[in-house]
Amino acid sequence: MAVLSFIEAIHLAMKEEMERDEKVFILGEDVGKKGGVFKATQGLYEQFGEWRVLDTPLSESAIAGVAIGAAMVGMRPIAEMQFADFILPAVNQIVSEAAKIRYRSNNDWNCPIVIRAPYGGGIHGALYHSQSVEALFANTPGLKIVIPSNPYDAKGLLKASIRDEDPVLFFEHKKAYRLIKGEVPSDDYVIPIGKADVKREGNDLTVITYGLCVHYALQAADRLAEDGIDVHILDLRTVYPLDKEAIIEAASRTGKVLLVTEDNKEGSVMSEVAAIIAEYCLFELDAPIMRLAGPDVPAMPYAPTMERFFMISPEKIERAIRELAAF
Amino acid sequence: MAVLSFIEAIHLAMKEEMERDEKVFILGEDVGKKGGVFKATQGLYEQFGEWRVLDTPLSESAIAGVAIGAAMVGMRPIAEMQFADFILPAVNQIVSEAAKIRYRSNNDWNCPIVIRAPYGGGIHGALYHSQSVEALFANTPGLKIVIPSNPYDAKGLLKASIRDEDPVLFFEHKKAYRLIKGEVPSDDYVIPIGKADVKREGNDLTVITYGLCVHYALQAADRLAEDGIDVHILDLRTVYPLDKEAIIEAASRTGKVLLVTEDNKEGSVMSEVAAIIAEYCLFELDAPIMRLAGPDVPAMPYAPTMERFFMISPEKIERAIRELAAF
Amino acid sequence: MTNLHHVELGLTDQDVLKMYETMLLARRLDERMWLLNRAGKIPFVISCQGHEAAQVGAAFALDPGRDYIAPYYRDMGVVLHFGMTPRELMLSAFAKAEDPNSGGRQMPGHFGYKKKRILTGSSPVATQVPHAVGVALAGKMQNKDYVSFVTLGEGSTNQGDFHEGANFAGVHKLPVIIMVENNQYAISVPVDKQLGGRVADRALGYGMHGVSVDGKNPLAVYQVMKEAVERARRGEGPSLIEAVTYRLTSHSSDDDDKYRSLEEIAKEKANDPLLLFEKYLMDANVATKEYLEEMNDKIMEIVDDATDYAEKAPYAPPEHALKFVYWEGDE
Amino acid sequence: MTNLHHVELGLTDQDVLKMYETMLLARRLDERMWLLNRAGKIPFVISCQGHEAAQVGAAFALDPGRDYIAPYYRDMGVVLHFGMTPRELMLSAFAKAEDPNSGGRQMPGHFGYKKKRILTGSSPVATQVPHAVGVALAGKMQNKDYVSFVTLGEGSTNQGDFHEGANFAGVHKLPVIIMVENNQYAISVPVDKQLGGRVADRALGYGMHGVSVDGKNPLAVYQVMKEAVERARRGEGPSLIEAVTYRLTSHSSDDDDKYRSLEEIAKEKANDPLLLFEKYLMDANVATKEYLEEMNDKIMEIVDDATDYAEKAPYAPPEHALKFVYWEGDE
Ligand SMILES: Cc1ncc(C[n+]2csc(CCOP(=O)(O)OP(=O)(O)O)c2C)c(N)n1
Ligand SMILES: Cc1ncc(C[n+]2csc(CCOP(=O)(O)OP(=O)(O)O)c2C)c(N)n1
Ligand SMILES: [Mg+2]
Ligand SMILES: [Mg+2]
Repeated sequence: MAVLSFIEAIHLAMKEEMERDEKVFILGEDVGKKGGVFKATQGLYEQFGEWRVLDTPLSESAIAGVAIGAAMVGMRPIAEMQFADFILPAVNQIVSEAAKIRYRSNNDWNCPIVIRAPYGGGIHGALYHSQSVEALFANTPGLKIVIPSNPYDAKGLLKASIRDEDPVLFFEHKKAYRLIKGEVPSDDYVIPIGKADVKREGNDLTVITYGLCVHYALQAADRLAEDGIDVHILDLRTVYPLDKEAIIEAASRTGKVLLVTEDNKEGSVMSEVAAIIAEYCLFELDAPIMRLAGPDVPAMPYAPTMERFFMISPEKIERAIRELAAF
Repeated sequence: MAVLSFIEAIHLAMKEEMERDEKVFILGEDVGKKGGVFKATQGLYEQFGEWRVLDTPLSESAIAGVAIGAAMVGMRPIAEMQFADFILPAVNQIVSEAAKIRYRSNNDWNCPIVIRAPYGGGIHGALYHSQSVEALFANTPGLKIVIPSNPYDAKGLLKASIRDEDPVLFFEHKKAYRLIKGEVPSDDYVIPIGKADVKREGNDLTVITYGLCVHYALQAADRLAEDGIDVHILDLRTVYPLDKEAIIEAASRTGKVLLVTEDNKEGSVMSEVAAIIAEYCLFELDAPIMRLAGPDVPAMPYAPTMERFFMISPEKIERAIRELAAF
Repeated sequence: MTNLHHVELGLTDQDVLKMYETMLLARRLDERMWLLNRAGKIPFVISCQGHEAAQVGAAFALDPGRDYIAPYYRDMGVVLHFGMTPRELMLSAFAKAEDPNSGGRQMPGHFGYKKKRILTGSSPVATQVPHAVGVALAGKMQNKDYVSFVTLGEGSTNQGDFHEGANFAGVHKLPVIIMVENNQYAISVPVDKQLGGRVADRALGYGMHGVSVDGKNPLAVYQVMKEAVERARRGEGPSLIEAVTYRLTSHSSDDDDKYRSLEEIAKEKANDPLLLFEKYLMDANVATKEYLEEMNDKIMEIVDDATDYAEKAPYAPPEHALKFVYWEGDE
Repeated sequence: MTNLHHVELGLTDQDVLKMYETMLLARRLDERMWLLNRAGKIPFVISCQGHEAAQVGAAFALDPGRDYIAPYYRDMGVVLHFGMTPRELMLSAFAKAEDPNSGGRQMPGHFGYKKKRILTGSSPVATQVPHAVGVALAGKMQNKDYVSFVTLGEGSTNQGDFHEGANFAGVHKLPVIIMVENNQYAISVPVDKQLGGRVADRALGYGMHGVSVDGKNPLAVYQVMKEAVERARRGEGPSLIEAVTYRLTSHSSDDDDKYRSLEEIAKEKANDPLLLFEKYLMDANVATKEYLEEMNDKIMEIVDDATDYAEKAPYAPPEHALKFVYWEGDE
């Protein structure tokens, strides 16, 4: 089994799906000749030609809207937003259109699109190349939001997203692209959307998180294991709609829950996770539900001092776990 | 003291503010000659002239963006979005621009705009004239989101919003416009943004809600009082950023909490309210935190059967309270 | 009317009678909906009155068995030509379960019917423009020879989505035809407060063919549409057609229409496209007054039948609100 | 260069020397930033190289004490003319606390300086167009006679915000000048895959004045800008100026630039606007080679000073990240 980086896994999933099904095509800014600003689509233009790896005008709303139109008549578009921050001009197409097409037509039409976008910070991207935007969409029935944490999941979840009959937002942490490597089988596996995954079994305390923070939480857990603190880690993988059962099970297992997101704290995906726990397994808890998140400021600043202040790190997670464990 | 309808209170607040400060102006679709599709601005075009009550082209992103530009150089624009559903083309201007202008310029520039929009259902508005969109914005530091529940609050909060130094989204339940009447002083009072308000004191159970649902909760509480169930009602009034202290106090007071919103349940403002309670006063609770909300479907259908199925009503609140009280 | 003659356009007498019939059917259905609204039987109407010539003239140049359409809320004339039946339209007006557009979930005017190649539409204006472009892109990628037709109001051409969609089509020379039904108002705002320039002039900036046409004359609209369809099928790219007309009713049943003078409306009613076309048909000896009256009588029966049928049809049950958020398996 | 002469445009020898000086200063600062980036001292550069003539030519037609500007990320030439100092630009490149644009919060190129009438900018392209229109609207409402100037790249004119902002300005005849710096690429995508039509042709659809100009010649840009400014001040409404040039560096320090041929770049480097203008100044006997070399030496000292100053300046403390989300009281 090959060891691939996160972005190589993304690339492989697209390549395999395009080989499998000629209805699958990619569109976005600089995805063609340049192969994407992060090189996720490198080589695909050469392999599949310019119509299947289409460089679009600089218009996110059109990228989403054109993808929606093509999907309605049977194509399987994968739209790339260059940075998650730049999905915002396309919100109306995504929320008013893609998410509501099946429902509003009473199941007559559907809209199988995937919108991929690199999110997250810690790469000196400043305010507009560092944001987590999932919460903005995580109140939109009709959408699914997938955020993988490692190369294996990335490949399997992206394939599942491309084959899904409904619109999927697929966010990839840009710091994970080259940082995180892992074994990725070359066979055609898919990982079901909507299912969270236990990334580490433990009995003292539960961490629920997603994306790059899973990687950080695993690092923190390894260190804490040396001190006899046994951490259970649940990777949400799909942040909307949430996997309630898995959340309830993970929270109940240890009775102490730390929720971690790189997003701003108030109104994040973790608010819903906390609400689920408080609704379904409140009496299993031995401590208040703790959230570790970005501060409630607009976005991550550029200067390294302030960027570090904002970012989640293994150290911050470790500190929070120690505090909660001591409760 | 005059008894005014909700929309008359909104109208009065704008009129008084425009008389007080000539930097205040209104812009939006059909706000001028027509006086707005709900007549909120009726008569203002005649009183203040076409430049201060400006009919704009059908372009929400420009309405927001032009308002932002004018606000940066000292004006006090009130932008009307014809329906909250149609704020979505302006999300990029609101989230990327308005909300971040002070922060990104390190306090050099600021953006004192108000964006008003009628939200909510129960008026045969179908999918796109019924939505609650507050949750989409309620993860955006730099923004404030105000949703008043009665005419008195509407006037005082709208005046505070217009005088605020930062961008405020101001959502008005369109079913409340003519349904809800109340005494509104003719003097120049403001109600501080960011403060929740106890609308009914009670000792058995706490309902936390906002907007039209406050009205419904009060109706339910009156009926329940006859059966000896004494309900405490907290009106959030500002749904972002939330008034943590007031939430903690209201939840702790009775130990049983029902959160009510007309929005879809998953990822709503009530998720954050639940998370705050679970974080700060978990051990004061005697029952799981219950949420009553719209179902997780894209939006309210047009047919009366399905619309009623979606909408919150005093009866649904009453039933939920009885269930929680019996816990 | 101009001095266009249908035979010169390659249309038979039967063709223009069919055009007229569809226009009249649209008008009568629309009028009935207003009555039903005023009687408190349906909550909402948004009207095609004044637009029928543009709609039917344009639709006639398309092939309903092959082409896709992304109509906007006034396009009753377009969807009738594409095969939506009066009963189906009335089911939608009454929000009944059997409505093929949305099963009663959407307001009337929010068309959609997969079998008939009518894309599903929403309320936020202009979002359908990129969709139609996407349909055209899919056709081009798969070497299909269909045309994608999309309409919107002139006010709605000020939305970003119009611009982004039109430019995308222009860059890739896609077989899309955008028809703007310019009825002089966007609710209360007259066109000179909506657009800095003229609608048809926007085509240039997208590298597409642009033309303004008399939208009250179905033959004139048919002519420019036919040319646009031919260009599209030949791979010569998109077109922008501005069909100039006037809205004969208020914006919708919720609008008091106080922003226009009664004189202006009265003057425009004298140029009602239906009256003009009726006169044309008689002048051209295609039909007599009696023939058209008979046609009207038959249409009224159809309208009555559709109304009765829809009024008696059931609503979807309340819990149906929970269905079809996501895929629930193949049927 | 065309046969334009600065004296005929009402410019003195001092004026054109000042123009050249600002262009050269922008170039040298930009080059230094690349060196600092390659040396690992600053994380990011986005460049003005190739745009200096358009930027400085345009800015020269404005009044920095009166007019507002909403520049985009390449506009170092514009902001230098509006009074931003080399030290300030370097503070921004190093993300230091004293940076007046953002206190080190934003990437370089995200300009903003209230005292100097430079609106604060963001990364999502074209959002500044409606802002500039709003500034112009505020001026018109208050009977002020300033002009609002906004720039963006040609790819960015495909955003909805360009369209919506331009149309708003056209409808209300606002004193806005939109200059598009058309450098032939939006990152890797060449202009023929970006725009269906030509940039300047978009003006017509907004009812505004549109013109395409040689963006490598500051005098040509100055000329059309001056006319646009005069129209704006006379209340004759907005203008769209397309300044045609070429991007001499890669898109940014993160771009490998493999999508353009080396021949193409080499050819364009021969038409570097700085070289062309240098030649013009010498041909017109405004300056000798020695004079310009001396000027360059002085500029290099300024660049050195700015680099040293900024490198030594402190970062904002970590907790400063929490400040200024909302109003915190008057200072
Ligand atoms: C994005 C959006 N904003 C506002 C509205 C409300 N609205 C519905 S129709 C309309 C006017 C449309 O005018 P025009 O495009 O000229 O079409 P017409 O109704 O005149 O045919 C408006 C403002 C909407 N549907 N969508
Ligand atoms: C809304 C948005 N989408 C994508 C980007 C990423 N991006 C930054 S610059 C750029 C290309 C801009 O091209 P152009 O407008 O021609 O300006 P140039 O850089 O060539 O001067 C892109 C795609 C962005 N900043 N904003
Ligand atoms: Mg119109
Ligand atoms: Mg460019």
